[in-house]
Amino acid sequence: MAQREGPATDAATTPTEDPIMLEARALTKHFPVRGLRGRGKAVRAVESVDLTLRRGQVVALVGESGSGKSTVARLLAQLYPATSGQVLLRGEPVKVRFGRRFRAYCRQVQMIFQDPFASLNPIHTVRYVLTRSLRIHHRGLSKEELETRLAGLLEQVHLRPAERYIDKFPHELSGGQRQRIAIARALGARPTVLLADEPVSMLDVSIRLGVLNLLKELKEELDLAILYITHDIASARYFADRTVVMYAGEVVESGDSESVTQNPAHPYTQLLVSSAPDPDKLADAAERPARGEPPSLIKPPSGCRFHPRCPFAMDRCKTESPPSLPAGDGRVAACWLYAEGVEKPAGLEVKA
Amino acid sequence: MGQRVNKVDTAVTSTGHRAAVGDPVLEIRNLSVDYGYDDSAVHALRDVSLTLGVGEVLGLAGESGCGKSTLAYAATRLLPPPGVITGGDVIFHSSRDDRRLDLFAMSDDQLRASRWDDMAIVFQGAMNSLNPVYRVGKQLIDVMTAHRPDRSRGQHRARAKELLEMVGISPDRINSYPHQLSGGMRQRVMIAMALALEPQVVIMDEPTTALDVVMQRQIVEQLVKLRNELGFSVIFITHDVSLLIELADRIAIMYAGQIIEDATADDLYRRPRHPYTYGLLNSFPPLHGPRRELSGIPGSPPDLTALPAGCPFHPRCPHAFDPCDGKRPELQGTGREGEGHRQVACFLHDGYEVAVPGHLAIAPKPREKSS
Amino acid sequence: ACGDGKTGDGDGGAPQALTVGMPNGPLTNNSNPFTPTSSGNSLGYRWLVYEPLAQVNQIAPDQAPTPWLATAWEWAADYKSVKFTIRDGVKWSDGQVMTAEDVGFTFTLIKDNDAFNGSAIPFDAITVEGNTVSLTFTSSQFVNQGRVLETMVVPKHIWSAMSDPTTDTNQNPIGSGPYTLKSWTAQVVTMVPRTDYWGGQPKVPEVRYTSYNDNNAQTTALASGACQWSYVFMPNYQDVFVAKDKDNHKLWFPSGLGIHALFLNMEKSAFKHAALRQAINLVIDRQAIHVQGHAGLYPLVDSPTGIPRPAGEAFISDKYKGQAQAVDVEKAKTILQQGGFTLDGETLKDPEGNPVTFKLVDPAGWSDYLADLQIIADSVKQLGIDATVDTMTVDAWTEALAVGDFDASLHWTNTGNTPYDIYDCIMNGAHLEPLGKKASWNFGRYRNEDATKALNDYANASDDATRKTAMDLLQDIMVEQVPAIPLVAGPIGAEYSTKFWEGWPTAEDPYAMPQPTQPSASMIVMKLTPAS
Amino acid sequence: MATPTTVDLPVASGEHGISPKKGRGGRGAWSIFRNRKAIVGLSILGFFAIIAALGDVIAPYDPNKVSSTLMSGPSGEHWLGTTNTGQDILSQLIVGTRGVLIVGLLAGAIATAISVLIGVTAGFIGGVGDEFLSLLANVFLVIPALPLIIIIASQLPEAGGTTVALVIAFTGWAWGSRIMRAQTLSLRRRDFVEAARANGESLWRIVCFEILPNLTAIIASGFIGTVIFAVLSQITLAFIGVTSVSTWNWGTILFWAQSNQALAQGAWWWFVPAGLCIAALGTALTLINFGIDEFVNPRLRTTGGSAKAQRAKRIRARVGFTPVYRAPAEKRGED
Amino acid sequence: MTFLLRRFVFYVVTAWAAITLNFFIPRMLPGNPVQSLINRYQGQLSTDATQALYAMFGLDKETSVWQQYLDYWGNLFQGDFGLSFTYFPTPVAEVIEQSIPWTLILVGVSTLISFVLGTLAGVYIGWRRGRWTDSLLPVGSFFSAIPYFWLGLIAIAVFAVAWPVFPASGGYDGAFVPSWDADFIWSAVYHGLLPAVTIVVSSVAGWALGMRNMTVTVSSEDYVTVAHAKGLKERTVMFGYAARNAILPNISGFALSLGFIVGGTLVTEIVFSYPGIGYVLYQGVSSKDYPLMQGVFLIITLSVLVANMLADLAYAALDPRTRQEG
Ligand SMILES: Nc1ncnc2c1ncn2[C@@H]1O[C@H](COP(=O)(O)OP(=O)(O)OP(=O)(O)O)[C@@H](O)[C@H]1O
Ligand SMILES: Nc1ncnc2c1ncn2[C@@H]1O[C@H](COP(=O)(O)OP(=O)(O)OP(=O)(O)O)[C@@H](O)[C@H]1O
Ligand SMILES: [Mg+2]
Ligand SMILES: [Mg+2]
Ligand code: NI
Repeated sequence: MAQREGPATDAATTPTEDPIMLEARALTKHFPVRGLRGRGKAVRAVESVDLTLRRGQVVALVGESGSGKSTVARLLAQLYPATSGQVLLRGEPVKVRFGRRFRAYCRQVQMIFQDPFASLNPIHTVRYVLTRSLRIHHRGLSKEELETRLAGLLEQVHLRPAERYIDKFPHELSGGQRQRIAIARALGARPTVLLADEPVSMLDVSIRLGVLNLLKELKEELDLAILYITHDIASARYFADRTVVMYAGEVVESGDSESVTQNPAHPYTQLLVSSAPDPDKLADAAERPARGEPPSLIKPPSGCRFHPRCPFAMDRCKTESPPSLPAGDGRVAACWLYAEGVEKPAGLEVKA
Repeated sequence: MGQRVNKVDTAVTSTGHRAAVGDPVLEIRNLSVDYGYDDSAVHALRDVSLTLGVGEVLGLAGESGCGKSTLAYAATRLLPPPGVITGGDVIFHSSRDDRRLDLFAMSDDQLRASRWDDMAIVFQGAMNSLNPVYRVGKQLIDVMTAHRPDRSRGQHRARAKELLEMVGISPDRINSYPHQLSGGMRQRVMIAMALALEPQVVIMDEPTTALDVVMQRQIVEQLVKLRNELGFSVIFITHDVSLLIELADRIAIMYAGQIIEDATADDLYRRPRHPYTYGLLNSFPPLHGPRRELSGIPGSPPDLTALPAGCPFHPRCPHAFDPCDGKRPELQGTGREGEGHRQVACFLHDGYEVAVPGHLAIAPKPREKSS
Repeated sequence: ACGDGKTGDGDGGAPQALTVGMPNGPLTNNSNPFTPTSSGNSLGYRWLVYEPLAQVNQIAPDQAPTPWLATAWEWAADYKSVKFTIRDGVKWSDGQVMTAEDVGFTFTLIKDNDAFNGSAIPFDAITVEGNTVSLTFTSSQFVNQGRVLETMVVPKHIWSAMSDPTTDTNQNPIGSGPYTLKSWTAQVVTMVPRTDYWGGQPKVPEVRYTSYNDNNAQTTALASGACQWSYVFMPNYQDVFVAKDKDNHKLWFPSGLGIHALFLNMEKSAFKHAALRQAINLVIDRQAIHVQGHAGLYPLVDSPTGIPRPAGEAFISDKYKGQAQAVDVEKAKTILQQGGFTLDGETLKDPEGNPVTFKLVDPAGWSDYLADLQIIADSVKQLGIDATVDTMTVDAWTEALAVGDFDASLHWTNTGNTPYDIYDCIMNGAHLEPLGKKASWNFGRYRNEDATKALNDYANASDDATRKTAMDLLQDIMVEQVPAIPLVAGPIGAEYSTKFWEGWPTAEDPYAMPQPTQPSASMIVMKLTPAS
Repeated sequence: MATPTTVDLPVASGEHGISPKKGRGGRGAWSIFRNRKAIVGLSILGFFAIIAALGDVIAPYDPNKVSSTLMSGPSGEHWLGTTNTGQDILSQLIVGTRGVLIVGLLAGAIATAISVLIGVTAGFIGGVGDEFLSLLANVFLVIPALPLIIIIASQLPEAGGTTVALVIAFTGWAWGSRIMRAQTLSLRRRDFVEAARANGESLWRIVCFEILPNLTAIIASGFIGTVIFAVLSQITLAFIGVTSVSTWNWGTILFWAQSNQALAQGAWWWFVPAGLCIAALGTALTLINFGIDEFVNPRLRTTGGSAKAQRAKRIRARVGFTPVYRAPAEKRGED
Repeated sequence: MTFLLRRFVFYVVTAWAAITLNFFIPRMLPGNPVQSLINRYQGQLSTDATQALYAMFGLDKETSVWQQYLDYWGNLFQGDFGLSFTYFPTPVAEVIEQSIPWTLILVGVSTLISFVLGTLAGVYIGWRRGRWTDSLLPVGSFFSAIPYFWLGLIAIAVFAVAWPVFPASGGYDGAFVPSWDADFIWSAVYHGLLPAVTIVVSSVAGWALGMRNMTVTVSSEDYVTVAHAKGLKERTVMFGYAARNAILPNISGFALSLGFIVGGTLVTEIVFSYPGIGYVLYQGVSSKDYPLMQGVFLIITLSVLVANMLADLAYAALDPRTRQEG
């Protein structure tokens, strides 16, 4: 069942009822294709996505490359105008692109990028980066205030002592340190929502954990709502409260992280989970069900976008796009298998 | 070039016996590599020894910058300037025709002839490994014409199609240009190309890091299948230890230009001996099983230009003790029964009188350890 | 196109082709003799095809013109009409006979096409009678008589068939001259002799005209002997040309009756004081200008009257005969003092008390002129005058001179059969325009009624005495008032080689203008004989 | 891809994979001064700059002053000989330096300004505006600049230094603008630009503080390139005599030499020194550009001082066949 | 075919821009062809001829600029560039027709030679990077910094004056009439040799430098290493992999810098008095011959455009990525 249908469903799954900070409703993004041959065509990167971020909660957005995760994040950050659908900040629809209102929006919603090597301008020192963030969002800071706030930010991201890092250039820092600077920059605005677009995928395995733990800590400390985008489903399980799975621009499954990862409902999620490397898995793992490649987003398959790869595809899947259907455990899956009266094939039992 | 020709005899020799599974096919001995030619050179590899057995999948893991790629390139002498091999040997034992090649003593022509035929390599940036201006078919065929000039073009072409089919690409893609293929397909083309001459060793440097898990899974499965069919040996490089554990027979962990642990996949996963290995394994959240607390590894990876004295890992090591900051531990057998060729470079296992933490514990090694 | 022997030494005693060159760049195939831009005109080969009614020797204007296609002519006393008697037995190169009809036609052609009437002769009636042609003019043509005589004659049967003679390229020129066009290419035009020329059989078996791209190339060709006749400015001709073959490489640069003079703007600055003009005239080192500025090629003008010698010798009044100007700084200073000028330290001040400074301008790139100006600026320093040399683009300069927006500038005068043209360009009140309006001559805005009247008298007089009086007066004005400062004469010169052909005009035997692009070209070629 | 673009150069060093050398504090633009080619280039340029600044003072004669020593070769009195009017050629050369440098730098500066403006705008705004501006730049590139300059300059009433500089700048900005556009385009897609925007930076600040500083090297290289072009054009114009030949520059000297047939007279001293000066200045500027290129594209760096080390160790570095160098026994195993 | 279509639009716009620019330049600038003709004769042409010349050149008529623009286009489509003043009444088209083969051959051949030579040298130097060949770089930059015309002057001084083995000027020997016979062709080649060598010498280094840098850059691409790893012959790797990819930017660079190159070579013609289009332009410029200037400029631009188009086609043929898109 879609979240759109009201907080009532959510209430059933998350009894703690944290207030909704940021919400996407039927968010859609089509990128027009340039050039003469592609006239009138569009990349349907995001199609009618619903998403809710609550205070103090981490929502993981997983999906394979090109499934539209980053596009969702950018839409939420208002970096792209949406083709249709709404973004609501604390229940208020917002649509800003430039100027003061945009700034006011980014004060609330900040974004962290995948690649800390690329998201920091090589010519600016840590001080410049953080000072800008503070100055943009908190005008009229005195020099002393600024200094203490700078030091505070670095403390917050565990770069201690602050003086050691404040005057460094990005290239003088390790990947983990850079990503911390990027986080500190985001925190400089004192946001309530943090959109983290694959914040650790470019980092070394041994330092990933540090950054994730930092984010976790910050979430608890500052009561942030975090959207955690990743293609590593294991880290979604580790870090996120809820997990939303995307495929080819659409949300195919959502629910609390533990059950989504341990007991995937949608065939795509199953594929994803079973593909993830897992040392504990039995060596003779069963032949994986699905193969093939992600579809073209310019001419997506009709019906369920997953049907060409789905081992359980039915005729209906080819024509009708499935709505979000409850799949037990307070989860929803966009799959006709969960429609009433459909017999579940073997291998698709949702474990209790 | 002229002087090198004299060395032909020493470079290629016959070992005189047929290889069996488990025999070494590639031996890397005390390999050292520098970047730079003068005193400010970066010592990217120091005395690395590694043996690849016939039919074995050897995993090589470690943090970014620890020298995995350098090892792969150096072992094939493809390291770009300013890389220079400053010591060691790489010996290739052909299990098919009893040749023993000393890769560092071969002339250019010998090397060219041996390349790809004996040992093929799939690079880290396999996305960029295809020449953008030639059709993939041509690129598959040109390696065959270079090494099998006796066969006809038609045969090569048929073989190229066969290869593509083998890696799961429709043979009519033979006329595609690289940019017309998706990343996963290009990767598979590279794998197909690596197998074109049925080499005995395939080195794969992070062949799947740029792909997402579904694609990675497909490629890895394909690789395992092909290995089972064709029986080549693989050195598989990645920093994804969990993938290696699933895939590899044996895993070597590198840290700061050295191998610090070398064990079978299972041993390594269940009973890591080196604190770094342990930390590495503890950096991956498990997808299944109980949600355990992850410790990770504190600190950040070392800078090869300014390595700490002693064990390079000691500044980050929770168990560092006396000799760690003064002496460099050597990679040696753990000496424990039933651990076969298992090796580790850590003073915790070097007979010092220290309390070895439980998770790394093993019986102390006898002082007079041989091998 | 030079020096690889193909044009040079021939085999045995066979007569050599004569190679003529001009530094005029590539040309197009156009032998229309009336168009100044045609190759025929630019290289001068039109004069081997078309001939004038009479040969006028501009370097010796007092000589009587040599009858050519006209055997005789008769000017009315007022020079408002003339009657030509046309030579018999002249045939066009296509075999047709030349008649007075053709001559009449030619004059009518010129009269009817402004584009052909380069000398703006005011033709009135043109009548042909038997073998005579009579012309009448709307004004006296005394000063233009040479130009009328020099009119070349074209065949009526060809030219009357042309749809537009002004744009016809006349690629197969038919004329009465000794040669015909054999072949035309962008680099070489080859002329071969006729067998039925009225003046006899030409001895030069072939004349080749080559267009060199610039002075450098032309000079090189002359020096190497690849080219044997040309008119080109060359610095240091001794070294670059004569020295290459001392015996044969010759040049002769006689003056015509046209000069290069420094025009002084009397409407601006202190030049309105005659004393200043005289003083400057006295300090200018003409020898230096002749040698350094013009490489010794442009003849020195040392007569105070500004009339070049020997060409104008006959016109110089008795008062100034034999006089030559020399630098005389002391005299100049005296004149200035008398004129009310004062020397304030190093600076000369005019009677009004302003320091005397002026700018000498000429177009950028006219190296000889600019060198002259440098020398002048240097010379006037001796008087305490600060003069600077400035350059402009040609357009700006032309405009500046026409509207009088300059201090002093070197410019040429027209060249004529009498010194009239020189004086006319310098001081005729008829050309006078106020500052800001375009004047065609008299750029210095020299105002002198007497001068204007004298010029008028000279042009329109019906007797020699009146003309002599007027000419003397003009010379007086020139010497006393110095309306412009004459510097060098415009040469009508040539470089030539006597290696294969002899009989060139020389200072000793000045029978014709040596320049290959002058009407006398056919006369010279006819006189050439193989070198002994 | 609108048109085949030039190589996308990495913007700055110190990125992933290129380990920053220890002990080099900061990655400031000054590190270009460690490049040997750049140093040589800058020294020559500096030499000419000093001459340009002091021209009038150090010239032994007034370059316009005629003397009676006509057309004489180098001597103690006139080091580089005299012209046919006895002017001192050395003085002309010295005084002319200023004209060359000023026009070159002025044209370079104006053209660079235009190219930055157009290139960065095009690269940044994208879309139709980009198409239009790129088209404009390409049109200007294809239209042969020198003939156009010759035509314009020859027809202007006052073709003095500034005018010439303006004309050259007006026709010479396109190349730089193309490169600038390609760079901006690749920069604009960089995460740090997006990150700055997501952080709330205003548009102009992003352009001026995030993008432009990263273009410094490219701008500098474009500037130098235009200066070379401007110097050569200006000298060519002067040489063929379409610009004012009374203001001294090296082209003017050559013009006078040519129009007085210095060649035919064997007066090599009249045209050789000026040509050598042009070539030297051009070389200097090219070398500086090499330095910048190598600074921008680390792959181009010759291994520098290590060339010596290579030779000492007889190492022949090349792609595809890594050299094996075994140190003499006593040095081995010291690590 | 988006790439080619885009290029096509580009060509059309450039052609239009060049043609229009061409129309306006003389109209925006002051000057008077009659006066410059008079000036050329410095006194030997009587000032009275001025009126005659105005009448002859047809400069005494007036029409609106728009009408002139339309006429201009109309004439252009008939290949009519008007009548030259310098060579009055020869049509400009004829003047150009006469000179353009010389330029095409001299400039075209020598530019091509220098491009090919430079590219080969660049590949070689880049391939052997780090060796003594690298020391050719500063020498190369010195040569590329020498202005064409100056090198031409020196060449003339040395090889035509001091040691006269080559002719100093002209396109062929004056003794011949242009025709396709061996003597004439030999003479033309002989005359073209020195200017051609000048062009090659002063431009070859530029190509070499560009190609060297590209080769160095491309040599460190993965696919080149792969080619080595595949055990292909060194020549195959060098040409098929490194040079083949390195040449792509050089070709588009070649196309785009043609405008610059042509400019430089035209001056060579002036120095060598070569009967090509550059010299004609110079003549037109110095005598304010607008129709001629316009015609020559237009022809140069259009030839550059055509050359560009060829280079683009070559590029498209060499780079499969441009062929298929979207
Ligand atoms: N600016 C854009 N213009 C056109 N298409 C775009 C643009 N940005 C993204 N797309 C397309 O939209 C789709 C979704 O892209 P997106 O970056 O959101 O995927 P993703 O899930 O973040 O992938 P990854 O895991 O690789 O980061 C892709 O097919 C991509 O090609
Ligand atoms: N050209 C070079 N000059 C100097 N140092 C270099 C050079 N190339 C690599 N290095 C250094 O050598 C070390 C080993 O690099 P290598 O590429 O082998 O690491 P890796 O283990 O493959 O890392 P990754 O996981 O990122 O691929 C790194 O620290 C790197 O900084
Ligand atoms: Mg993404
Ligand atoms: Mg690597
Ligand atoms: Ni990495």
